[in-house]
Amino acid sequence: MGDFKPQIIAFCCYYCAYAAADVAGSLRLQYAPEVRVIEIPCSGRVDPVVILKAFEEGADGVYVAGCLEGDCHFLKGNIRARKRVEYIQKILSELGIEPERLAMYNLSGAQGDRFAEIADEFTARIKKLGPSPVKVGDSL
Amino acid sequence: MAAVGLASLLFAETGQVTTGCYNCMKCSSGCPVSFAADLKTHEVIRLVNLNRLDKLLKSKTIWLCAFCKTCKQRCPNDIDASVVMDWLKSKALADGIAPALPNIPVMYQSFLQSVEKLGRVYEAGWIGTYKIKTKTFTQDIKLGLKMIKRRKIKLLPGRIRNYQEIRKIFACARKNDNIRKGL
Amino acid sequence: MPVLVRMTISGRGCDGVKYSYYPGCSLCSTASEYNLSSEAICARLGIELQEIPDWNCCGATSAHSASAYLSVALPLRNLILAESMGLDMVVPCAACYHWQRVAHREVVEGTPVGRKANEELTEVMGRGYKGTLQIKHIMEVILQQQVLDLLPEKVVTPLAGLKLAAYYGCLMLRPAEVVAFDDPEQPQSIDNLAKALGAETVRWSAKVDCCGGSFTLAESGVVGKLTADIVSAARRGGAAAIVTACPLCQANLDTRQKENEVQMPVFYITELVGVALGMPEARRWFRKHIVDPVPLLEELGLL
Amino acid sequence: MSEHAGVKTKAVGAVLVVGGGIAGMQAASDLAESGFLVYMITFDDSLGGRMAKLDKTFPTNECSMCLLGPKMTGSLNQVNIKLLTRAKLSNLLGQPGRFTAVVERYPRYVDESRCTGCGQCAEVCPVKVADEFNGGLSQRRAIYKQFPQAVPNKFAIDKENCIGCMKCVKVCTAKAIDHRQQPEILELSVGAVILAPGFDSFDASLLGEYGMGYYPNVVSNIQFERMLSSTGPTGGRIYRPSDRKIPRRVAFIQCVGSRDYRNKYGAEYCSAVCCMASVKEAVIAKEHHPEMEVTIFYLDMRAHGKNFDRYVNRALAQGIKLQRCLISSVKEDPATGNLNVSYCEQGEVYTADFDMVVLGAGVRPPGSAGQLARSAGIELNRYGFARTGEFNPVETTRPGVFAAGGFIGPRDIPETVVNGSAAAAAAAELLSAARGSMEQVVRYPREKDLQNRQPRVGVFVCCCGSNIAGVVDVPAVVKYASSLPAVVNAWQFTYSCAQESLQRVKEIIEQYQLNRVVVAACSVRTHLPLFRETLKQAGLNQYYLEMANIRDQCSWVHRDYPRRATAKAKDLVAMAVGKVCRNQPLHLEPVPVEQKALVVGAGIAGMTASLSLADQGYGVYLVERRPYLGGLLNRLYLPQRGENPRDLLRQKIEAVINHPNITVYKEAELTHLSGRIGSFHSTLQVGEKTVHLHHGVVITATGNCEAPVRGYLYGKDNRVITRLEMEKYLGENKNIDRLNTVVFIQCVESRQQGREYCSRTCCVQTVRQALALKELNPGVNVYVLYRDVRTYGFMERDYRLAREKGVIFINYDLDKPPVLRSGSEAVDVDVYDPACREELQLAAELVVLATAAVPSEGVEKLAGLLKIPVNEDGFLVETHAKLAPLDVPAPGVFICGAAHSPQSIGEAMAQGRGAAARAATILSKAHLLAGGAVARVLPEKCAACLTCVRVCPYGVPRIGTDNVAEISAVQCQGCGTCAGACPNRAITLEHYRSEQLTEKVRALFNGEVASSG
Ligand SMILES: Cc1cc2nc3c(=O)[nH]c(=O)nc-3n(C[C@H](O)[C@H](O)[C@H](O)COP(=O)(O)OP(=O)(O)OC[C@H]3O[C@@H](n4cnc5c(N)ncnc54)[C@H](O)[C@@H]3O)c2cc1C
Ligand SMILES: Cc1cc2nc3c(=O)[nH]c(=O)nc-3n(C[C@H](O)[C@H](O)[C@H](O)COP(=O)(O)OP(=O)(O)OC[C@H]3O[C@@H](n4cnc5c(N)ncnc54)[C@H](O)[C@@H]3O)c2cc1C
Ligand code: SF4
Ligand code: SF4
Ligand code: SF4
Ligand code: SF4
Ligand code: SF4
Ligand code: SF4
Ligand code: SF4
Ligand code: SF4
Repeated sequence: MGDFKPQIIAFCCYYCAYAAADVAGSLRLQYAPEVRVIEIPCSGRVDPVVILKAFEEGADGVYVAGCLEGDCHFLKGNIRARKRVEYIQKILSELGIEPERLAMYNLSGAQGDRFAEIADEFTARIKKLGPSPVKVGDSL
Repeated sequence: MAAVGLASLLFAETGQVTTGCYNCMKCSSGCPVSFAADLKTHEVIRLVNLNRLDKLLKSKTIWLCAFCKTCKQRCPNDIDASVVMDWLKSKALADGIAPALPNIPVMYQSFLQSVEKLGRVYEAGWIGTYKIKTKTFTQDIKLGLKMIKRRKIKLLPGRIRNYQEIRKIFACARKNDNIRKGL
Repeated sequence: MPVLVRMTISGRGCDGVKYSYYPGCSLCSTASEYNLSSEAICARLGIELQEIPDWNCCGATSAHSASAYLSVALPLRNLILAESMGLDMVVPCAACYHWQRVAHREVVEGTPVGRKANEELTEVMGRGYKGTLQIKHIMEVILQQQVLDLLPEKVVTPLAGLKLAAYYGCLMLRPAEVVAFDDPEQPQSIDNLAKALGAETVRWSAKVDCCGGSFTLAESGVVGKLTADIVSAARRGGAAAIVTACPLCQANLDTRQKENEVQMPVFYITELVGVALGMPEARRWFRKHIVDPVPLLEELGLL
Repeated sequence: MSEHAGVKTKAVGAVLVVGGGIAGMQAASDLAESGFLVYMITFDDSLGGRMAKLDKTFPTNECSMCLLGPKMTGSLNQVNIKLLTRAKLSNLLGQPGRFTAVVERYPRYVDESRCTGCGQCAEVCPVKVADEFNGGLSQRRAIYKQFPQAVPNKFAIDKENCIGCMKCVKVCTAKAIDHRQQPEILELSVGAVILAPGFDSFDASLLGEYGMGYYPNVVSNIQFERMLSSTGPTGGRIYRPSDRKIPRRVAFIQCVGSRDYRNKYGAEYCSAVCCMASVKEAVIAKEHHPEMEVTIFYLDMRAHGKNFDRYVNRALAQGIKLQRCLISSVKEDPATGNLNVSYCEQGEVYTADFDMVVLGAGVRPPGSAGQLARSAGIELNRYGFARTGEFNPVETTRPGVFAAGGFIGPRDIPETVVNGSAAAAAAAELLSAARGSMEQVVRYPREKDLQNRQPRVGVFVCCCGSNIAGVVDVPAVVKYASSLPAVVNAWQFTYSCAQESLQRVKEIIEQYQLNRVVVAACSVRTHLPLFRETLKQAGLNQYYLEMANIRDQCSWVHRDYPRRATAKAKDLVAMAVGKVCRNQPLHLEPVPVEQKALVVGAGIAGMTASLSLADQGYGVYLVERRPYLGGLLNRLYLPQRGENPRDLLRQKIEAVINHPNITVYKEAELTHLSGRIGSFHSTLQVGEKTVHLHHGVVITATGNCEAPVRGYLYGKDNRVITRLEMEKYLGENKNIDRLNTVVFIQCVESRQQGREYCSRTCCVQTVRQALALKELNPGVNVYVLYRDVRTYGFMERDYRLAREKGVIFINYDLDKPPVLRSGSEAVDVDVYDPACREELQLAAELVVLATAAVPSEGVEKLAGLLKIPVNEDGFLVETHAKLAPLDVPAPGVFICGAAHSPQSIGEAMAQGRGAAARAATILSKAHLLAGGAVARVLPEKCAACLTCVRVCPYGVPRIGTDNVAEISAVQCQGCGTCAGACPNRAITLEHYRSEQLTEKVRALFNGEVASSG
């Protein structure tokens, strides 16, 4: 599994996680290069279809990153997002995909360090889990 | 309870605006002798503002104050508690209230007697007077001897030339300050 | 510390710097070494001190407790005497310095007590105080630039290796509006002078703590605790000795150390100036100490 | 406004704003959005001011930078705000309405139009100096950026420390550095000036007793904030400067340099923010390290703001210890670096050991205040802040020059924002005739209609000098990009954002007939507006643009893996291309605005808001349910800081009644409201009559009233009265000379279970009443029984005066409240005095209760009508506790005055005027532009399940007449929550439609080649 390079998608809220990723950049914090960020206006925007689509296409892991709870630029989007993520996790486990492949994180727009930490943390998690069962199924 | 009496008297005689106090307790927490004081410094100020002369004059604190001015230096309301304590000491002596720590006024008095007599302090003399008055002969005997051996305490008194002037100054003080018994 | 060149005894001095000198009672008794060292170093540095003739006790630690009037009137007499000498006043004792300055201020600001005292002294002495004097602590005099400039050539024994806790006490710095020649909370003057002599000073927090002042007799317990705290703070700061500029502080710290602990010498800053200037009479001053500083100085090769 | 009459005709429609902090930005954006040109000058290299240094903000613990970031970029990108950094006002000539402002601008030595913010220069600069932004806890170079998120994102040189080695010049391939830049003097023609230079922090090292600057482990609150901040000197880690260990016991010492009458360093006033700042810092520190023991040494916990007491109570529940005692000195144990603090409690003195001490350093007027006051020709008050009136908080002594924010006096962010808006309103009132005259409107070529064309994508890949190209193989990315489907070609640029590159992009679009563009460069956060602008200039819809962030989120963070960074860059480009092909042109549709306002509540806040809007030229309907105007102001008598509330009441009522633009409805209630921002229809019940009104905005100013009192013998013994009754009694001055003893009891019904907030005005009112008593009858004994004396800001002086006059303040605990008994001669009040450890018995002929302020009756009903959330105390809830205190989630609706939270008359007036400025950003436009990236309902899919209605944080969706959800494009904020939640996928969020997002995902996996390459 040594050269397994997971494909990870991060749905990042423009106001916090995306901003934090920029801060990590200007501080030159180095982190795992596997993550691909998709910018969304608010973590509350994520919907089950988009996330499930990502797994279907072959993502090994997906996470949603929104503002700290209570900090949402749009008041409560991140709380809704968390609920939605929890719901999709249930669907995933019913589909036989480890629910840990999907996660919700909260961070503030200034936390460049946390952004890098999350990227590393989640990448490590997915590396441990190995390629997505969807993908493995594909190659069979 | 007339709250203004004592505080205004103190203001008139010492210039201290004790009523400015907002009970922050800085004075008490910084006071070097607070560990031995019965009333803490801020309590003294409060009791002044509450017009409680009775309790104040009986306290140890007014005698214990080392006049170090730590409280004054740091009081955000610029109150000099040491001056208040001095005033209360004099008041206690003037009113004939038995000092809660009797040795301290005796020490002050012995010292001043020496000054009044000689114009300067004569250590052996005033310490002797103090010890006789307070019956503390044995205390610090060893130290006293060391001091004498090192010629730190002279055994014979000396007097300044114009000692009369000093006597007059003391006389004026008795006349000016309403606290005659204190001297 | 610049490299010091040993100079002949008759070096350049601060010619023309002249003061009236008020030793005060302590310096004539318990703190005689302070007096001796002050006079000696000033002479060496070319600072001329003329003792105020017939000076009297300033009332120091006691007068104020009995009478606010007295605490002003007693020092005022000295001010009048000094003013007629036409020389600014130098005072080594912190308490005397404090009270002389208080009296000066009361008169200059025309407070009721100040006015009254000046009026009555005018009657008693035939002249009053005009308020023209500057009253300086001896530290201030030594820390003048022209004196400091002299030090490099005058210092023959830099106090290398001597770790000192500079102790200021209360009355030299408080209240700030009366006696301010240094920061009242984090003073540096003794430190600076000690450093200029080649010594090292430690960082510690008891610099301006009270030693109990005149209570040594009446409340020796209180003084014992306060001095013990100060000495132990100095020790924790890494100091080998304490240096002060106040006879009360020196006396309390020198005499009230706990018997069961290693004793810490307590210097007057002027004594250390004397050592650094290579004055042989320093040994005589040290004989007057309760805690003998000579072993420490000898160990460091300073004596 | 009478003194300004006559200048209006010649007024200049531009305003100078001095200061780039939150106050300045708020004032500037309110003005720029309502038709004025704004010049904003600031000393600093970046916008942001003090807030940029804060980690989180009380009482919501929101990340300060997250709030600030969008605000800063917004200000920078607003075409009608001209920002000049490193600039100061040096003279102000002329008259209100027509000033000439002389501005000195100091060089940055870096050309802002060329600098890309790459930071290579700083890497090579050999000079290291203490970084003042981080309170000296870290170092920066001579060429530097103040903080990572600085706006503009440009470097600058600190010439004082620069040694002229020119290394930076050599390394800067953008050729941005010019060491020969010279200061310039500009003359700006403006109609009004707003001064918002903020405040400085007190330098706590001046108070040697606390040891800052002497003992390494004593730090200031600002240094501690920087430590907490994840972009600060320690990366958000708290450690002791001496040994970098995590402190286990931390002490905060309050009132350092504030509330201090003693010497040249002290300031008499209360700094108003440091209590809460320390509680906040303690809470966050404890969040970082739950095992940390935190003690705050304070005297009065000044938690007088909205939700502050709750915040403090939560902190207490988390184990933060509040110890009432100010600290005399801090002692260090030099051996361990630990710090000793002695404090007094109940007559005992204790000493506690701490690992670290944080000083709650107070605030000082800005260092530049003197110079600024001289240049602007205004007076400062006794403390060195701008002199403004109690009832005219933003007006300086010079007409046409206004002040905002910290410069008026210590205050927190929401109050600062309110003042910023109020100052904007004041300027707009003065210049209303010139509104729009200087506004810059950008014109674009006609947009090409490309709706049904095949996508023709052009990809521009940026090297950003070597910032991207140094890590990512840019030519490979270009090659890969041009191979992607629908891509016509890809180009490489050294600096895409350089003016000449943008020009080239426009040419290429034309030449290759591109209809979609991808820029692979840096962040959308900083550069999207710039490239969108380019598209618009090229006649393309701005939504035909996508960016791929291959710098901040790729080359900068994967330096060590150039191959994988290149692969990632390719992926990001492919994703952007995928999405851009699915992008649709979105248009902002103009919807008309009815340029009138409805103001509900005619207290001082409502009247002030009405007058401001009316003076700005808009029609106002002012609705008051009582038969008289003025609200609670009718019941206040005593002068406040020298100004008389009776006069104020009279003047304002007269002005309102006589203003041609204001229609007053008394004894009227709002019964129905429909419509949307810009066009509301409302129905009033006025007596028997029903009135229908049409207006563009609503301002709610329903105010407060005195809470009913239970207990303390109120109603049983007529010698016990409330504070409003006392006002009247003092105002009428009957029999006051006969009183011997008066006792005031504070916090009656406030700050306790069920009403966990501070009523804010009572402490000050009590102090004023006590002073008035002493004035009328110097012999009277006055006791004030309090829990905390909350005379925040400059009102501290009144507290001191009251004490000086002999008023005795006795602290009581909630557990041990005073006990009252009716006696024949007097009411006996028993209270324990902790300041002398005695039970005192006071015989009072009069007991005055400091009653609580509660919202006006029936506010919930009105709030329901207006869709304004209400908190558990009945106060209206704003959109953002910090940055939008006067807005509510429902677009077009604003709040102000005591309906928002308890506040003084002056504060209510500032809010009223501020709400007017907010409203004017809408009323000033004939049309609002609606649409863009907002939600849209596909009616055929909608099942009217109400999910969207429930989840929308702004209450936008409603079920329309044909039984499907309707989302008004004007109101929608574009968060997408509804789109994510709709079970039938009947809602799409434009520009982030599901197929657009999934296309991104798909493009990623189609590009598998790239990932593995
Ligand atoms: C330790 C601390 C913690 C705080 N925490 C909080 C909190 O958690 N929540 C909260 O609500 N509030 C908090 N505050 C208060 C908050 O910082 C202020 O309310 C707010 O920053 C004031 O904004 P301002 O725009 O008025 O001033 P500032 O933010 O100070 O901005 C002023 C700007 O003007 C510029 N400037 C100054 N002089 C000139 C001049 N002459 N010409 C041109 N430009 C000039 C400055 O460079 C600066 O950019 C805190 C304050 C402190 C001290
Ligand atoms: C007991 C008490 C004492 C105070 N003392 C002081 C003081 O000494 N100094 C000071 O500066 N501040 C004081 N204040 C605060 C002061 O009341 C406010 O600052 C100020 O009055 C707020 O003005 P406002 O316009 O927001 O509200 P209000 O003055 O309360 O006015 C609100 C108006 O709205 C009307 N209204 C309410 N609901 C509706 C509705 N649904 N439809 C139509 N109209 C409606 C009310 O009738 C009222 O006229 C005190 C407050 C209280 C409660
Ligand atoms: S320090 Fe001053 S204000 Fe504080 S309690 Fe003491 S006397 Fe009162
Ligand atoms: S002057 Fe007296 S009361 Fe004040 S700190 Fe010193 S000993 Fe305490
Ligand atoms: S573009 Fe030049 S001036 Fe700007 S940050 Fe980069 S190297 Fe520095
Ligand atoms: S010229 Fe100045 S700013 Fe540039 S690298 Fe050298 S020292 Fe730094
Ligand atoms: S009481 Fe005022 S000055 Fe003191 S810490 Fe609190 S807010 Fe700051
Ligand atoms: S557009 Fe290009 S050159 Fe400009 S900052 Fe962004 S990446 Fe750098
Ligand atoms: S009396 Fe009023 S202002 Fe003072 S603390 Fe209590 S509720 Fe707050
Ligand atoms: S996008 Fe957000 S604001 Fe707009 S209607 Fe949906 S939930 Fe409400």
